[in-house]
Amino acid sequence: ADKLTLILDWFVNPDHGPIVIAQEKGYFADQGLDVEVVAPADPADPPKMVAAGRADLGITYQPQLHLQVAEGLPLKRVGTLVATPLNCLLVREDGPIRSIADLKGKKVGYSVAGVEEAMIGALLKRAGLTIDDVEMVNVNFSLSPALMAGQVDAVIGAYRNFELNQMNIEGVPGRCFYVEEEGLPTYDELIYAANAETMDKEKIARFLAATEKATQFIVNHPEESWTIFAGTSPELDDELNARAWKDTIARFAPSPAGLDAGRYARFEAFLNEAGLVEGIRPVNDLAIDVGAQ
Amino acid sequence: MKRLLWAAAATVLVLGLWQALVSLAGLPPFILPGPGRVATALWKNRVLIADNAGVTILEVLLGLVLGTLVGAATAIGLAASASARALMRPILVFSQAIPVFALAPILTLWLGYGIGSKVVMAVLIIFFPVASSFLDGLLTTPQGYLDLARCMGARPGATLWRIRVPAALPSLASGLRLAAVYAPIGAVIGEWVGASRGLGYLMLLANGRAKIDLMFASLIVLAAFTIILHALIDFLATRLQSDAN
Amino acid sequence: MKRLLWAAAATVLVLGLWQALVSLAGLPPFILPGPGRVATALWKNRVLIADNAGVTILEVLLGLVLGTLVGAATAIGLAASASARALMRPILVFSQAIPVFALAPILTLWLGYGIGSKVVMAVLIIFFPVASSFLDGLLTTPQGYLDLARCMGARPGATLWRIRVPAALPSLASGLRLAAVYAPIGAVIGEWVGASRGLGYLMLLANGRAKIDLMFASLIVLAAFTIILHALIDFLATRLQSDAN
Amino acid sequence: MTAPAVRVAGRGEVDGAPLFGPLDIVLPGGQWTCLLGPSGVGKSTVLRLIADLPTGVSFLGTISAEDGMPLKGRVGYMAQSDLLLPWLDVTGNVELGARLRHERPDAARAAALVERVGLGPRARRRPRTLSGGERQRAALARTLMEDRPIVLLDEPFSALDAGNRAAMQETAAELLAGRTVLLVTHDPAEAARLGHHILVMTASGVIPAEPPALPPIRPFDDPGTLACQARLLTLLRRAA
Amino acid sequence: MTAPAVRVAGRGEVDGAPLFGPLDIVLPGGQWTCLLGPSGVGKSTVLRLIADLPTGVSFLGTISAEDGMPLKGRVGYMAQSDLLLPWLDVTGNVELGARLRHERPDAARAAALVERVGLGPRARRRPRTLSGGERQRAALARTLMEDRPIVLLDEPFSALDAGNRAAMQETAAELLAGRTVLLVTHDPAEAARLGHHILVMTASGVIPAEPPALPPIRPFDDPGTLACQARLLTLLRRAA
Ligand SMILES: Nc1ncnc2c1ncn2[C@@H]1O[C@H](COP(=O)(O)OP(=O)(O)OP(=O)(O)O)[C@@H](O)[C@H]1O
Ligand SMILES: Nc1ncnc2c1ncn2[C@@H]1O[C@H](COP(=O)(O)OP(=O)(O)OP(=O)(O)O)[C@@H](O)[C@H]1O
Ligand SMILES: [Mg+2]
Ligand SMILES: [Mg+2]
Repeated sequence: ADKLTLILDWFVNPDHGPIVIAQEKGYFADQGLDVEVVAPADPADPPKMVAAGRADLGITYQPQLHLQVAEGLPLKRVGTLVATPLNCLLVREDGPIRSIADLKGKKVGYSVAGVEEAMIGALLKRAGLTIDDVEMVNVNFSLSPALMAGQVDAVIGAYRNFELNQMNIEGVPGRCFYVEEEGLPTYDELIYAANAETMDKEKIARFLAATEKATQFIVNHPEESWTIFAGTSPELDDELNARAWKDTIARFAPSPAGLDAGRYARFEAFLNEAGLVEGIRPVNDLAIDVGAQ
Repeated sequence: MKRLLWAAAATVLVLGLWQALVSLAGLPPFILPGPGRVATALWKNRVLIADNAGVTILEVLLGLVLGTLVGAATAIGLAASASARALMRPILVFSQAIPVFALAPILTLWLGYGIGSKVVMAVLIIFFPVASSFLDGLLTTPQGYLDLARCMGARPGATLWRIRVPAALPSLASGLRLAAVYAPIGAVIGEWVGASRGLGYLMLLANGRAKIDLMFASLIVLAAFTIILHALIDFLATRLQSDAN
Repeated sequence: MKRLLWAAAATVLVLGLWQALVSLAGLPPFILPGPGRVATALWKNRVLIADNAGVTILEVLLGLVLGTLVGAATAIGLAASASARALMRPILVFSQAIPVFALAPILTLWLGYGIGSKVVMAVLIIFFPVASSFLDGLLTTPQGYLDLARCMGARPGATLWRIRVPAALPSLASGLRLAAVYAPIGAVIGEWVGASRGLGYLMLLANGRAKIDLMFASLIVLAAFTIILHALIDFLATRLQSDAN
Repeated sequence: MTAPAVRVAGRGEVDGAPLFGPLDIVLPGGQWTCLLGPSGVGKSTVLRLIADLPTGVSFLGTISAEDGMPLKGRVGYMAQSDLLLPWLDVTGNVELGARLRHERPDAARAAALVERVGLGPRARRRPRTLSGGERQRAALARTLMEDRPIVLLDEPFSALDAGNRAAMQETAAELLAGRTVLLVTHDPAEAARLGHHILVMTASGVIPAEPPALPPIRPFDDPGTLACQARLLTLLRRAA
Repeated sequence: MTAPAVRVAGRGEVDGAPLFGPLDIVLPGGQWTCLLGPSGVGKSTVLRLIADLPTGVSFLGTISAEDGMPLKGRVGYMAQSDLLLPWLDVTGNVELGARLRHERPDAARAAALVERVGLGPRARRRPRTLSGGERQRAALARTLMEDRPIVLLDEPFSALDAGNRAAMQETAAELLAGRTVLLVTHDPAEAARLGHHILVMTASGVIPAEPPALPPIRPFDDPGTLACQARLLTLLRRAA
């Protein structure tokens, strides 16, 4: 079998469902692949390792991909794992924030990833505010604790399938403002990136085919797939993950290899306007469909 | 003068090694940019870096002063009582064994995301070397001095303040030398845990934006500051030591 | 025996303070769970924690051995040459001033995500206290011993190995005491930077999964290990010191 | 100030094993008693017991002033190492006792004593800038400043060179005249020169030795002093 | 082994200021020369210059053996502090020189010398478990093991009590007989007892003093020795 190394964006969690299921159900083996899955602690690492040739594939985020390519990392998106944003602006259900406009003069927590100021700026703009109307606070490790403890009034960068459930379980229910509904161009939350110069398209195509099959299995058999996922490791089997699993199923890209070029063009333009990337790169430099000739 | 020359030589050596590492190991710039790139980033972002460095420097200096005060006070308290010592020694070691990041949410809950939590983080990190070196010094007062004080009918407080403390200043000085190296690390960890300004924050941001050259530029500024701080403290510590000898 | 009693008293005190903090300050469990909750989490996850603790302990012990060897070797190298010293001292301080997280991508690039990069991280952290204390010791060999060696027509290497090194062992011991406290932190930071096993990994994972009680359970295990390690090294270091006196 | 006689009677044990005694020593009031003996026999221990300083030895017996008053607060102490605090100047060291007792030091008396031991021009110097003889003179001034009727000297001159030692012996004899002094020394010549009474301490007990006929302080080339010195050396060689 | 005479001629400066000399000292071959003088006058410096050890003093002049051969490798050295390595036992310390030269130590000779200084039963003990006199005897055995024709002694007995000191003087005199020995000391009695030649060093120069009539080692109660001691003390008081 051909060896393929994949670096996740973070620790294994329900977002990685198709990969875990493909591994467990033997779909990778069916494609003649021996996939090694590595979990890093810093989400900024996987693209660097892929760009440096240390891994065949890395999971990253579409917004970050634009920044990385603009900074000269030899990377291209070759597949999609989660095809909608997961990011949301999270507030307390019982809090005073009923609409984005209520954020005026409030504290917004975030975990540094590079693009949150641009995102919050876009959301505020539609509500008639600017970034200067809120106080941005980096809370790094503790998005939901900071919100639950009342240190901040809202957090950006929380995941709708994860932090929302977590707050419910802790008894401090939250509410999500979905970023794509509030003025942000929609994007792929989790994507597979490969080295632009050295990638083996044929091998990657086989990998994506296996995850596509796994995605279909998950959609068709939500309960059974959860049992398989939870069985891989005891620390995965808890209530939070069970809820997150349910909420994530609809968001897995049903066609991981498929590329929506417009999405990438629009987001590139958005970032350029926000001043985060200089110039505009053609979609072809950012993302490809490995099946296309 | 001579020290400056050697320091310059050391700088050149480090830069040379760095360039060699980049060129020979073929490290790509997004893993480790060469000195040239970093210098360019440093110059281009000088205002941004200076702003953030100012914040960090303030945190470090406050942390150093407070940490020294708290550490010295603890040492003096422990020197006064053998039972307190027996009880607190394991707790001191324990306090070092807890990675500060675990305490960060608690600290930020109480102190907020301002300068307070970073200063406390720096204090937590330097407290241990200062307290334990100073305590070592306080516990090894030459017996002759203590005999003398006893014959003279000294009050206990007077023996502590006029004899044991001054005699332990050289030990305090060696604790301070360590503290000078660790205090900036404490402040930067504090910034990683939650801050919107400072060199540590700037590093995180640059890393998130894939601007590795800016990250290393901030890093170099932090390292330079640490070295200067160490040299200053070393100078003070040496005076403290020669004063008590 | 008495030390054990005091340590037990210290443990009770820490647990009491902890519970008081939780109850009186009204800290919610997702910020700081009480000792009871943590004990439950510890028991429920005992297999998981033991597995991961094993990995971390291995990293720490390897790091400690290698860091001591590298640190001691550096100190001996620097002791042999005054120019090397003048050149390397600022570089040593510099090496401490660089937050290890910046080096993490380079280390993982070279060493991968296995145990190697964590051991190197622990080595990087304990290298400095070991090297600098040992060097201090090597540079303060009593002049009389050196006079003696010179009169006896000693080869330079023999003076170093048979006189300066043994005379500096007590200083090495005090460096080791510090290293024992910092080595576990080094390994944990190494794990934060990229690992799939170990207590540091488990803490991050637990934190990310909002299992704060599991995080604190891992933390307690790490702290307990650090304290035991410190006690062991202290025992060895005391023997080293009494041997050279 | 009347200087009382001091009596030490009893025995010393280290970890249950006998170290010295039983012995019964009297230091006659207002006079110098010199105590000689092999190293480790317990001379410093006896001296520290009188001064109520910690020793590793358990003493079974009594230590008392013959006037029936407690010894506490009436004993001065001076050791081989000068024990000057390096961070204080000469005057600061001389005034140390008062400061340690939270009293206001008598600056005029301190200045006079510093002058008296010949350190007037050095009053503001730190100990490390003084010679060994000067340091020991500063320590003597500090001891005099305390003005105690009983003064215990533990080899105070042994770190000095022969010339300085002879000079210091004379200064000390003069300034401490009329006090009850116990001088522990290794130097038979010193004992022969300074002692109204001379005691040789051995593992089996304390033997009084005949002092020279002249009263102290005796010239070092006096034949009686030299003869006494030779006698003491013979005693000591036998004890070693 | 023939022990050559050694000559030191020149002057010493510290930071450009004269410290001693010009002086011209000859240590006659195969005999003991004792050097006395006030503290800080430069006695140890002269001794260290002969041994080619670092000093803070710049010496302008010549130091040579009268047989015209280089001094290097022919000089042994023993100091006030015994300089025994605490991590080696007595035998280890005695064999240290050979090991430092990467030679195989002559174990039989070492054992014989340890026996000779009376430490046979203590051969395997660490220095910290020995008394001061025993430690100094171990240091003497180590010096003898080196077997150098010229031996420099810097106050080797000054830390010992009077009884032990007298005993060590005799042991050393006996074992070092026939070598060229320079003994720096503060004790006029020691110089009067041991020196074939006695020199008093002062800031203005080196004055030879008349040794007693008897050959060394002299009894300490010999009137000639005692008279010489008193003479030396007078000289020293004048120099101090
Ligand atoms: N803290 C202690 N623990 C055990 N033994 C002790 C302690 N202090 C002193 N001793 C022992 O008591 C004995 C007497 O010691 P002391 O200092 O009185 O002797 P000394 O006659 O003054 O000797 P020296 O002339 O060398 O000063 C020594 O054998 C010493 O080892
Ligand atoms: N490294 C140095 N730098 C400057 N001055 C020095 C140095 N070493 C020695 N001296 C000075 O040289 C002088 C002679 O010192 P030396 O040790 O030879 O005296 P000494 O006669 O042996 O005295 P003692 O009897 O106290 O041993 C002293 O005044 C001392 O201060
Ligand atoms: Mg004594
Ligand atoms: Mg000398």
